[in-house]
Formats: sequence, structure tokens, C-alpha cells
Amino acid sequence: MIGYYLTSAFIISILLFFNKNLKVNYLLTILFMILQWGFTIYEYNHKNITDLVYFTPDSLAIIFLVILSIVCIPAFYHSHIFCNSTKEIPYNRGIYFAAMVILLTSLSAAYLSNHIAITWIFVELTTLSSSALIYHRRNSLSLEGTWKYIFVCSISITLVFIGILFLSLAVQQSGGTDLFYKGLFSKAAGMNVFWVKLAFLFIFTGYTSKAGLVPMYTAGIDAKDKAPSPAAALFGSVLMNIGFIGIFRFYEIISATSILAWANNIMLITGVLSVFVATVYMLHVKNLKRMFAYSSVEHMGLIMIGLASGGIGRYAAILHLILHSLAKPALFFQMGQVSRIYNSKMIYELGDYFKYNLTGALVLLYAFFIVTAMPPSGMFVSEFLIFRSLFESGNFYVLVIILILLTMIIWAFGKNIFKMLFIKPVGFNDLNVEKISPVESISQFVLLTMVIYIGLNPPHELVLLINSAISNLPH
Amino acid sequence: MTNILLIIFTISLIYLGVANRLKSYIAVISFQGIILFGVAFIELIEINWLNLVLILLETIVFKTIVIPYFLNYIIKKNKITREAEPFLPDFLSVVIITVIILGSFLLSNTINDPKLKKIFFVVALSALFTGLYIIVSRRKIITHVMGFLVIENGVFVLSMAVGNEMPMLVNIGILLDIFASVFLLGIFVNKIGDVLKEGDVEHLSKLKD
Amino acid sequence: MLSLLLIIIASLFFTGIIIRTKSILSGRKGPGIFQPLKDIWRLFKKGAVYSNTSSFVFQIAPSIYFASILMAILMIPLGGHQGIISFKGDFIFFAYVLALGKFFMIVSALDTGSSFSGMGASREALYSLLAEPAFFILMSSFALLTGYTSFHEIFSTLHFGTYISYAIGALAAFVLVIIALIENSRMPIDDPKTHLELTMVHEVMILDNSGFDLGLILYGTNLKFAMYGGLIANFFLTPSYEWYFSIPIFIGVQLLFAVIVGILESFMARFRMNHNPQYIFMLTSISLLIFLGVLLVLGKIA
Amino acid sequence: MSIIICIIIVTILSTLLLTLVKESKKAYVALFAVIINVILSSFIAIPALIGSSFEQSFYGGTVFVNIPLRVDPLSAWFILLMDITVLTGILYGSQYMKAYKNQSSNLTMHFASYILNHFAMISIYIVQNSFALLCVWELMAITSFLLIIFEHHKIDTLKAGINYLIQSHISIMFMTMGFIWVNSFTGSFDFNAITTYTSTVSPAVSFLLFLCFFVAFAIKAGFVPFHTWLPYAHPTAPAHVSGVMSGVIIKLGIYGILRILLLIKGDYMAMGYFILVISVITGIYGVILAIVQHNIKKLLAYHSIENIGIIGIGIGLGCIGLGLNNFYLSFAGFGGAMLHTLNHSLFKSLLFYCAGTIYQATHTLNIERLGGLIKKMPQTTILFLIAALAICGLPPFNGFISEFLIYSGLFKGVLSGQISSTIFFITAILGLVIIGGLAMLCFTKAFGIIFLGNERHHLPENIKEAKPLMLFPKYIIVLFILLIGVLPQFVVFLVSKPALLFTGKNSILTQPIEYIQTFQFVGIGAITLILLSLMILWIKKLVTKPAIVSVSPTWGCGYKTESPKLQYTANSFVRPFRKLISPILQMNKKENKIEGVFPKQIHSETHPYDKLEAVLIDTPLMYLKGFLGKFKFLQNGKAQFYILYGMIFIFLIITLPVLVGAIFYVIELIKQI
Repeated sequence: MIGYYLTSAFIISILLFFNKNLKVNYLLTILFMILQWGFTIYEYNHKNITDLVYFTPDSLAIIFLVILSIVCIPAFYHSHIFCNSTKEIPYNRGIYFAAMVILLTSLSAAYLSNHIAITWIFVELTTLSSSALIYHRRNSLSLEGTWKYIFVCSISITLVFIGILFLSLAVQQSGGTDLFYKGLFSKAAGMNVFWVKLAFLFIFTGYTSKAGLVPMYTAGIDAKDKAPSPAAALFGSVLMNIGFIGIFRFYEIISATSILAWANNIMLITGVLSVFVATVYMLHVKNLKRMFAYSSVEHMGLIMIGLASGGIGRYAAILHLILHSLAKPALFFQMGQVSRIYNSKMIYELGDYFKYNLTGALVLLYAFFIVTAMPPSGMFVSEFLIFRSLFESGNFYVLVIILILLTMIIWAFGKNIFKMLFIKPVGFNDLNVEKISPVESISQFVLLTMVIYIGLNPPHELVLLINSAISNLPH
Repeated sequence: MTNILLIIFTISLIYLGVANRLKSYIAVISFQGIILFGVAFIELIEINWLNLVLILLETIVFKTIVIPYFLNYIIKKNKITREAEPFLPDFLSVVIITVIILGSFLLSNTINDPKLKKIFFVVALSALFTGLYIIVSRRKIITHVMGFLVIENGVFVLSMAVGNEMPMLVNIGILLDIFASVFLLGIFVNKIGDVLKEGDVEHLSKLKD
Repeated sequence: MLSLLLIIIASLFFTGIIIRTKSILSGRKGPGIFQPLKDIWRLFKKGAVYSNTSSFVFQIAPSIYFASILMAILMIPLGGHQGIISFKGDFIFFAYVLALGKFFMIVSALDTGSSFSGMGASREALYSLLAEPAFFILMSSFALLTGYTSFHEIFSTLHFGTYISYAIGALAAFVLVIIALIENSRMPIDDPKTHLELTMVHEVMILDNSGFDLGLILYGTNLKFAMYGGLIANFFLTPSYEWYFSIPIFIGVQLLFAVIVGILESFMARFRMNHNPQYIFMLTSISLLIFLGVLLVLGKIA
Repeated sequence: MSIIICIIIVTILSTLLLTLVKESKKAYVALFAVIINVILSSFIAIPALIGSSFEQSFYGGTVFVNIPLRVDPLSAWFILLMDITVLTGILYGSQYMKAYKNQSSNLTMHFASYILNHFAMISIYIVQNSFALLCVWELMAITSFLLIIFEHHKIDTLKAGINYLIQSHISIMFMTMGFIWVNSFTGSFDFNAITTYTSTVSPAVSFLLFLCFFVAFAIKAGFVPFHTWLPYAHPTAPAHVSGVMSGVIIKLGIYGILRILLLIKGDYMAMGYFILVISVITGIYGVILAIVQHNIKKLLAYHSIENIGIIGIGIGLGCIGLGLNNFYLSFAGFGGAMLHTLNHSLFKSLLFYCAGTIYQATHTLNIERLGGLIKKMPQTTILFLIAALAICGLPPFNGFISEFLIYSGLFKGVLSGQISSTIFFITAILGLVIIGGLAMLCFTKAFGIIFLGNERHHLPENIKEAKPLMLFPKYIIVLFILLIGVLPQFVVFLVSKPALLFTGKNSILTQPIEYIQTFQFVGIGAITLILLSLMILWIKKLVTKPAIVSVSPTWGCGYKTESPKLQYTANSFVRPFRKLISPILQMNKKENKIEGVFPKQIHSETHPYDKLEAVLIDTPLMYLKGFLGKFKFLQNGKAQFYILYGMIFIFLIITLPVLVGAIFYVIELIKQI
């Protein structure tokens, strides 16, 4: 099935690239969505059945696949709105959609991959396809963003490769021959600790650029800022998940070795630093979209902390990731409406949104409460559990620091959001304000409500999936 | 033989520190390609021929000829000034690169692994960190690409260390190398030169908070 | 009931005695003992002048002030006889009722829109709030000493035994005298005889009152004096005394109190205005000393 | 259960309905919804207060597990007192908001928040599952935030709102910590888990847990030093919201503390001392700052802090009573605290409503600009006067009743117990007295300057008395204030039900007969006082009938005092006091110098600022921000640095253990020498 999926997706993207007709463009994207959903449903029903040697839909992959399929629908919808509103020439539109299809396809493949190198290849593919999206606007700033994104991601992907090389050294010594996750996991206990450590360090550092964690989070911020909002929504959710998957799959292997505690410490440090950096910049940032990007860094930091502190925290980390990937796109989609109204993303120039776009303002308000994890936001549930795991693992100081930082973040976030909602903008001419139909906000409401629903009343299936996803980790 | 080649490779790294003309950098990269070809040929002679051909093609055609040519083309097309313009004096660069090599050496000495070909490890790490050092310490964007290429060479050496049993990995590494370099350079050639007449890093630092 | 009667009787000649003492001490003949009362009586019959700035608050305030004093007097016991209203914690009610009267007086001073009345009101408010803690701590010391929390019960079980307790009694009497002086705006705090608005406290507050209202206020002062006198007298009364003992003691204490006030007023100068707060707050410290003394007596601290 | 479902349905339906109706009708929809919810919740609360507690639970999914809903007398008491104020609030608010007719969507949001806020508060009192509590608590916080920022085009309003939201969040964080603590040891979200957990641990641990919860609720209630949000939030909200906030929303904190005390097992003495000390500080500090305020709503806000202090003294007293096993103390303490909660909600909401009326008539809240309103708004004046007397705790009004209960408990406490508790109690008495005196200073100032004298500044011409519909809710409150004042025994009987929940823990006595008897006398005293006043006024009328009454200007020391500028001002009224306590105040002055032989007109301003806020919030925040600001170089736009971070990260992770090892080795070496 995956073979058919990859080929048809590839064909669709090529068609999208060459197509000049708007209607056909719509048709093709709808076709891709059908393909994506069909594929997702198929894989859901064929859980743990290896396909084409390198692809196994395990629980984690299925969770992320479903999220991707959910998020891609509004993403395409808003992409069309975006392209129509900016009156794209067919050539650019073609590149945009083709790149997006490739991005989604490679993400799906990377989720499903059961081989460390295959994951790595598809991750590299996502870098390339997303850079086409970042460069969509074709001005010097987007060029700069693209350049940095490619540059930093290439270096980090090289780091991952070096990590894989070290890992292979370790594998050779424990008598393994392949780099399938399963094989690595079973051989993990016998590996040379030194090489595994080095491998983990390099792979972890490499994937942080995708996952949006300290130390390599930097380029992702620029990417989310410069990409069109629907694309940024993907970057802020499903693309970050691939970084997480890369780390998590290797973390599973580590968990079978004696260096688990060491790895946990690194992840804890990274998590705290990420939240810290997010705090620094959320207090400081002047661009609303970048603020949302930093907010993602914060959430990924929390997820790492949850994963590192063990116990219930692992469940919470996955849950948090799921909720984050649903909530963050809503914010970015909304950002698209904002920039259509104001032609700007600078907080200084935004304001009185409540007056110009009531529905959108409500989305922002709603999203603010959801994303900052105020109860009854679903993310509060996961944060609660993460805090609990921190508490139970005895990291009181970390807990206190995190709580202080989170409070600062809410303050910064709230300050900017409310300024934008209610205070008059500076030098804004409101004569020709674009009227935005409330219909465009429906998807955001749906996504955000899903966050509450999943958080407060997670479907039984989901709980089972999450539990089986973390079943390899020691209890 | 490999040892000698690798030592020459390391010396070329030190030379990168003192070189202050872009031309010299290109020459060094091209030269490294040749050395890598030699190493690969000796080391990987036993693996199947298809892989071997691929590797050789990659080192000779790609690393030694195409990319240096490409770099030259860019420099000419965009009228980039010929100096590398480092932030730090050359003397310090040499010292730092020497320290990097020494450090790698010390690090590899702490490893207790009979299977490891230590020389590969040392050279690979040195190339990796030297590449990073060049990226960090040079002002021009094109030198970033060169630094990246040096890192790639280091990765190649490292993959050689495990390549005997892992042919697939080496191939993937090559794939990555080709893809990323081409892509990076492609963008570089087409766009940055058009937008910014001067390929200075300072011009690419507007996106910040 | 008896205490109410006695206090009213005492109030009739209290100010007279003070004035008389002062005049004797300064070598004058002075007015008769009932002269102040006559003045008040004349005021009662007079018409009034109201400021055109003032409102009904100004008109009802003196009456409420007077009512509050009467209410407070209703709670004063006499030896074994309890006041008309007596319950656990009645001294709290006592203090708060007096505060109610004061509230209205302050507010009525502000009602005139004068530039002076407000000043008097401000000072009066400050001084009375500073004096309040002393009274409460005094009462709680006695509550602690006797184990009860109403005027009647406290005074009917209060008896002094050891030397410390005499010291306590003396101090307590002292504190009450000073509180009475402050509450009635007498000498070391306020000079009722001054004629410069800037230096007055109570007088300037009632500057615009006239006629019946002024009479009420003035007579209220007399009543208050007698009330505090009655309170002090209660220290020296025990329930075992028959009425023919207790009434003379009561009258004697009132007399003595009035004379002491007169002597104080003759020989002391008014404090500088900005020294008053310290002085008043000193009372709180003294009453805390009393409290410590009580703790000593009870053996709670060795 | 059915009633609760009804409440939920009413809430949702009315919120939806709000979006559909015209602007002028929105207020009535909200009014209608609140009335129904009040009736429904009273249906649960009244039986519970009388004796038949309500208990149900429903399954809330895998996260909440089981959500028990319990209404015991404590909840019932708070529900009822909240209902009164929320009802008068919407009655008043529906008239107050007529001034904002043209802001359609804003009104919808406002009234929807009001309904939801009421619903959230009912839920907080009912729900006994910690996770569910966090959810409804946050709902309450968010909706009250939305209520506060009604006039959101003003930047100060928004700032105050955000400040509130953040501090509210900190409060939730502390609560979360506490619940996590309990949850991780017991695995249960039910409140009863707190009891089971704390009965197994040492008193020190349960004290820490208590502290955690106390801080959480103290932020909500406004205990010093957690009060800093309060003086910003209250003044900026519309008047009825301020009334409700000050009257009932901050009381959620009190409820929380009481609930936790009811649940937690531990060293009650320590907790009591702690609460007592912090409350005395709160009360005194609150009123001190209230006195120096010139903004009437801000003054009232600081007064809320003071009253929280009084309530806290009651709670502390009750707690020590529990520790001493003294039934009377804990009854007087908890009963007094709860009674004062009710009383405060009454007079404080009345004061805020009056302030709102003043604001709508004069468009200013600055006391210094007002004056002479008594002639134009006589009814409002009387209402304000009654509320002011009540808040000062003067008989015959309700404030006295609760303070009396607390006082009598404190005096009882002085009598019974060890030396340490005696000293604490005497301190509390001292504090309470000082608070009472200062409150009087404050309200004589407020009342005198706002309503009496002449207007100190040019006010609009058309100041009129508020419309009867706007006065109606205020009269309802006055009725309650008077009733409680003159018939205290009934209220004390009512409050005895929830208070006995606490004392029932370790006391065999079940009826507070003695107190009720005392309060009969207090009631008699109050009535006597009223009668005496009336009698004297009557006598005065009789006596002065034949006398001539004339009207003339105020005595001006020989000068004519026609100019209202010569009047005493609020600032000068409190100046002697301000000088006394100047070390604990921070007055920001803006003064121009007088220059030249013929100086021009100059202008000076003073702004009182909360010194504790400066020390505890502003300074650390400044340092924290400064510290965070040092890391701004990270995202500096240079790709080389981005690479460098990764290198440094790897390098540090590799070398740090080596370095640390080396350091330890050196230390070992030194040790060997």
C-alpha cells in the first residue's frame, strides 16, 4: 500500500507542479486528501504489518498519521484561501502545492519508517520540500529564512548521520547487522555504551532542529515566520512531530541500555532550556507569528521534560504532542487572517482585532486559553500529568522553575494577544479592511474544541494507542 | 597507504586555516576529493562493484571536479571579492585547528574499542570540527558552503570507518551529500547573488528578535 | 439604672468643678459650679444658624453623637449592679457606639465645607483612633485577670491582691484618665480655651454648630466625662459594698477625677501638635505593660 | 442532579440567546438567566444549610474519573451569600450598562461572561473533585477577566485585566501543585483524598501542603502580600462587576481556605498562628493604603483587602480554637469569618454600586474632584453613608455583628489557653482595633469629601439622582444590612450550621446557645441605639420649633470662604496620618518648582504606590526580566551562531562530566593534603 501511496502522491505533486488550471488544482488537492485519508485508514486497519520492508505502522506512527491527515484538510483549505487572496500566478501556486504534497507525503513515510536511515532520508526530504514553501514569497527576507533553514537543517541532518554512523559501530559490536528499530532495540543491551552515548548525543542534537528544541531550534523560528501561514501551521505541528519521532524512536532503544538516566538528564536539560529560551523571546518578540513559533518551542520543551521524567510523564508527553499539533495550526491559520487584514505581523501595527474580525478575535481568545494550557484546555491535562511526573521523579526545582517560566510565558502571550485584540493599532488605515467570512474560522474552532475534547475525555482507542506507543519504555 | 593519505588530508585542513583566498579554499576542497577517492579505493575495494563505482564517481566527479567548478562559477558570476575575510587572524585559526586535531586525537585515545580504526575517527572528527570552525569564523556566505563541504568530507571519512560492513549507509551518505550540496548551492547561485550583490553574512542577518 | 442616674447627676457639675479648680489654682474667683450648665441650657433655647453649604448630615449629627453617648452610659455598671444593657463583650459595643458618634461628628465637620473644620476633624479622627487600642488592651487585661468579658462581670470580680496588681490598678486608672482627656479633647492634647483655629482640635470641628446642636455637643462632653469617671469609680467598687458605701465612693471618685483634670489643665501646656500622636500611642504601650503585669499576676509568665 | 443539569442548561441556553437578541434586551436575558440560576441554586443550598446535605456524583470520563458533587452547609452558606450579590449585581448592572448601548458584541461578551461566571462560582462551591475544581475555577477566572476588561479600549484596563489573569494563573498553579501532591500519593482527585493523605503524614508535611493551598487561595482572596492584582482589577471593572468581584469573587479564596481547613488534618495551632499573623498584616496594610488613595474605587479595593484581613483573623482564631480544642473559639472564629464574608459582600457591593452611580453622573472617580453630591443625589448619599458605617463596623449595622463575634472570640481566647496563644490573640485584638479606627478615618474621608461640602472641581451640570431601578438593588442590600444589624441572633443561628462543621470535628457541644443569647442583647442594644437617636431628634424638633433658624455662609475665620478651593481636601484630611506612617508608604510625587519673582501657575500631583508591590513584585520582576534579557543574543540572525549552539551543546555534554570529574579529583587531592 505504501508503495502505491508514495507513487500516487508523487504523481499528484508532479501534476500539481505542471498544472496551470485553478479547478484542476482544487481537484488534485482533494484527490490527495482522499488518498491521504484512504492511506491512513488502511494503515490503521493494518497495524504493525510491515510493508515494503521499511515501513511499519506501529501505534506511534498511526497516531501521528491520523493527526497529519486531520491537519492537512484545513491546511489545504487555508492554502487555497491564501493563494486566492494573494492572486498567485499559476506557476507559484503549482510549486506551493506540489511542495506541500511532497512535504506531507514524506512526513507520512517518515512516521511509518521502521529503519533509522529511512527515517533520516525522509526527514531530509521534508527539509527540502519545506524550503520551497518558505521561499514562496520570493523576497529577500524569505530568501534569508530559507537559506538559514536549509543550512541549519543540513548541518543537523549531517549530525544525525554521524550519530547513525556511531550507532552502527555500536551495533557491529553487539552482533547486529541492520539498523531496523526493532533489531536495534533487541540488541540494545549488548551495545558499547560509549558509542551509544555518542550516537544519542549526535542524533538528538540533529533532530532538535526539526523538533524545535534547544540547541538547534533557531532556524525553525525563521521558517515558521517566513512561510505562508498554512504552511507555517504544518511546520508548527506535524513537522515538529517528525523531530520528536526521530528522538523518541532512538530513546526507546536507549531505554533498553544502561545510559537511560544519562539520556533522561540530557532531555531534561534540553527541555528546561527550551522553555527558558521560549520565555526569553516571548517576552521580547515583536512579531506575532514568531511568538507563536516560540510558543511551539516551549511546548516541545515541556514534552521533552515529560518524556525525561518518566512514569505518567511519557503518556503525558505524547498526549501533549497530539494536542499541541492540533492547537498550534489553529493559531497559524488565524495568523493568515490577521496578516490579510493588517498586511503586517508586527504587534505594534496590529490592534482592535475584535472590531475588524469578531470571529477571528474569538478564535484568538479561545486559542490563547487553550495554548497556554489553562483548564479546561486539554493541554492542561497533559501539563498537569507532566508536572505530576516531575513531582514524582523528585525534580522539585525543575518544577518550580518551569512553573515560573510558564507564568512569564502566559504573561507575554496574553499581553500581546490582548493588545492585538483590543488596543487601537498605530498608523493603521481602516478604510479598506478586508471583510473575512466567519466560515473561514470554523476549522480553527473545530481544532481547538478537539483539543479540549481529547484532553478531558480521551477516546479509549487513543489511550490504548498512546499506551502501546510507550509500551517499550521501562515502567 | 591510507594512513598517509589521511595525514595529508589533515594537513589540508590546517592549510584551510591559513588560506585567505577563496581560490585556495576551492583548491583544498578539490584536493580533498582526490584524497578521499584514494582512501575509498583502497578501503572499499572488496565491496560490490556497483557501490564502488558510485563512491568513486562521487569523490572524483563530484567532489573533485563539479563542485569546485561550480564554486568558481558562483564567485565569478556574483563578483564576490576574492578574500575569505575571517573574523579572527590566521595565526589564531591555525592554532585553533591544531587544537581541534589534538583534541580529536585525545578523545579517540580514550576510546577502548579494538574494532575502531582510530585514524579514521581522528581525521573525521577533525574535519567535522574544522568545517564548523570555518563556518563560524568566516564572513562570506560562500565560505559557509565550503565549511559544509569540509564537514561532508569528514562524514565521508567516518563512514569509511564503518563502511566495510555498512555499504548502504555509505551510499546514503553520498546521496545526502549530493542532494544537500546541490540544493544549497542551487539556491545560492540563483537567488542570493541576485538579491544581495555582496555575499556577506551581515546581509543575511535581518531575521532576528 | 442606678449608674445611669448617678452619671447624669455627676455630669451636671463635672465641668463646673474643673473650671472651678482651674480658677482657684490660678488665683481667680471664677464662675459658679453650675455656670457651664447654665450656658448649655441657654443654648438649648436658642435658635440656630446653619451654613448654606451644610446638609441634613450636619443637622442630625449632634443628636446621634449625643445618643451614642447615652447608649454607652447605659452599659456602665455600678459595683454589683449591672448596667441597663449588659452582655458578654459589652465593652466592645461601648467602644463602637462611641465611635459611631465620633463618625458623625467628623462627617458633620466636613459638611460645612470650611477650611478649618476639616482640619479639626482630621486630627480628632487620628487621635481617637490612636487612643482606641489602649482601651481595648486595658479591657482585655482585665478580662484576662478576671476571666470574664463584660463590664459588669469584670468589675464585680475585680479585686486587687498583690503589689503588682496595685500597680496595675494605678496604671489602669491613669490610662483611663488620659483616654477620657483625649476623648473629651482636654489639655495635654487639646486646649479648649484656645482661640486660634489653626491650633484647635475639637473646638474647630464644632465651629459652625450653634443653638440646640451646640448645647447637645457641650452637654455630651460633660456626660462623657462623667461616664469615664464612672468607669474609673468602678475600679474601687466591689459587689460586697452596700449602696450607702458605693454611692459616696462613686461621687468621691468623680470629684477627684474632675479636680485632677482641673489641676492637669492648670499646670500643663498643650503639646505640640505633631507630638500628640506619639503621646497618645504611648498609652497603648502602657496598657500593654498592664497586660504583661496581668500575665505576671496570673503566673503565666514567671 | 436534575437541578444541576437545569442550571447547566439555563446557562448554555441563555448564553446562546444573548447572541441573538437586540442590544437593549441583552441585559434582561442575563437578568433572567441569573434569577433562574439563583432560584435553582437556592433550591440546593437552602435545604443543605438547614440540614439535609446534598450529595451526588457522576462519572466524568477517564480524566476526571468520578466527580462528586456535595453541598454541605459551608457550600450552602457561600452559595446563598453569592446569590444575593450576583443578583443585586445584575439588577444594578442591567441599568448601569445602558450607558454602553452601542457596543453590541462587547455587551454580549460581557453578559455571557456574567452568566458563565455565576455558573462557575456555583460549580466551585459544589464540585469536590480537584481536577474539576481547577476547570471551573479557571472558567471563573477567565470570565471574570472578561468582565474586568469590558472597557478594553483603555490600556490601563487591559493591563489590570492581564495582571489579574496572570496572578489568577499563579494561584491556579499553586492549587495544581497541591492537587498534584495529593494525587501522586493517593491517586485520587476526590477532596476526601486530602483528608486521607494528611492523616497519614507528619504535621510538618501537612502544614506544607496547607501552605501550598493557602497561597493559592490567598492570591484569590487578596491576602497581603498576594494582593497586588486586586487594587488594579477592581477599579477598572464596571461598577457592578467590581461589586461582585469584591463581594463574592474574592470570597472564593476564603471558601477555599475554609474548605481546605475542613479537609486537612494537621497541626491546627501552627496553621492558625500563620493565618492570624498574615491576616493582621493584611488588614492593617490594606486599610493604610486605602486611606491614602484618591480614586474611590481603588480605595474600596484596598478596603476589600482590609476586610479580608478581618475575615482571616476570624479564620485564624477558629483554627487556633481547633488546635486548643476550644469549641467557643472555633465557633466564634469560623462563624465570625463567614458572617463577615456575608456582611462584606453586602456593604462592599453597595459601596461599589454607589461609586458606579457617582461615576456615571460625574465621569470621575477622583475623590478630590468631587464634593457636595449630597444635594444632588440625596438617596445615593444615604446609601453610601449606611454602607460606610457598616464597613467601619459601627452599630447598629451588620459590620459590627461579625466583628463583634470575632472580638468576643478573641477575648475568650485571651482568657483560655497558653501564653503563646494569648499573646497572639492580644496582637489580633490590637490589629482589629487599629483596623477599625483606620477604617473610620478612611470612610469619614471618603464620605465627607465625596458627598459633603461644595464641589471641589467643576462637575457636569446635569448631575441627577440615579433612576429608581438603579436604586432598587441598593435598597435591597440596605435592608439586609439593617436586618442583620438589628436581628443578629438569627443570622448567627444560620451561620452556626456551617461553623459547626468545623467544631464538630473535635467537640461534643453542638449548639452555640451562649453566643445566640449574647447576640440577642446586641440586637437589643442596636435597637435601643436607633430609638435613642430618634428620640433625641424628636426632642430637638420639639424644643427648637419656636426658635429661629437662619442660614449663612460657613465661618471662614473672618474671611469669606465662598471659594470651594478653600475647603479641606482628602489629601489634607489624611496628611497627619500619612506623615505618621510615611516609612511604609511610597508616594510618587510630581512637583514643579516655583521659579522667578512672578511664578506662573504650577501643578503638583501625588500618587500613592504600594510599597510591597514595588518590593515584592516589581523589583524581582525587573531583575528576572533583566536576567532573561541577557539571553536576547541567542536569536541574533546569524546562521553561524545557530550552528555554534549545537556544537557548544555537544561539546559541553561530552566535556562537562570530564571537567566535573577533574574538579572532584582536585578536591580529593586537596583533602588528602
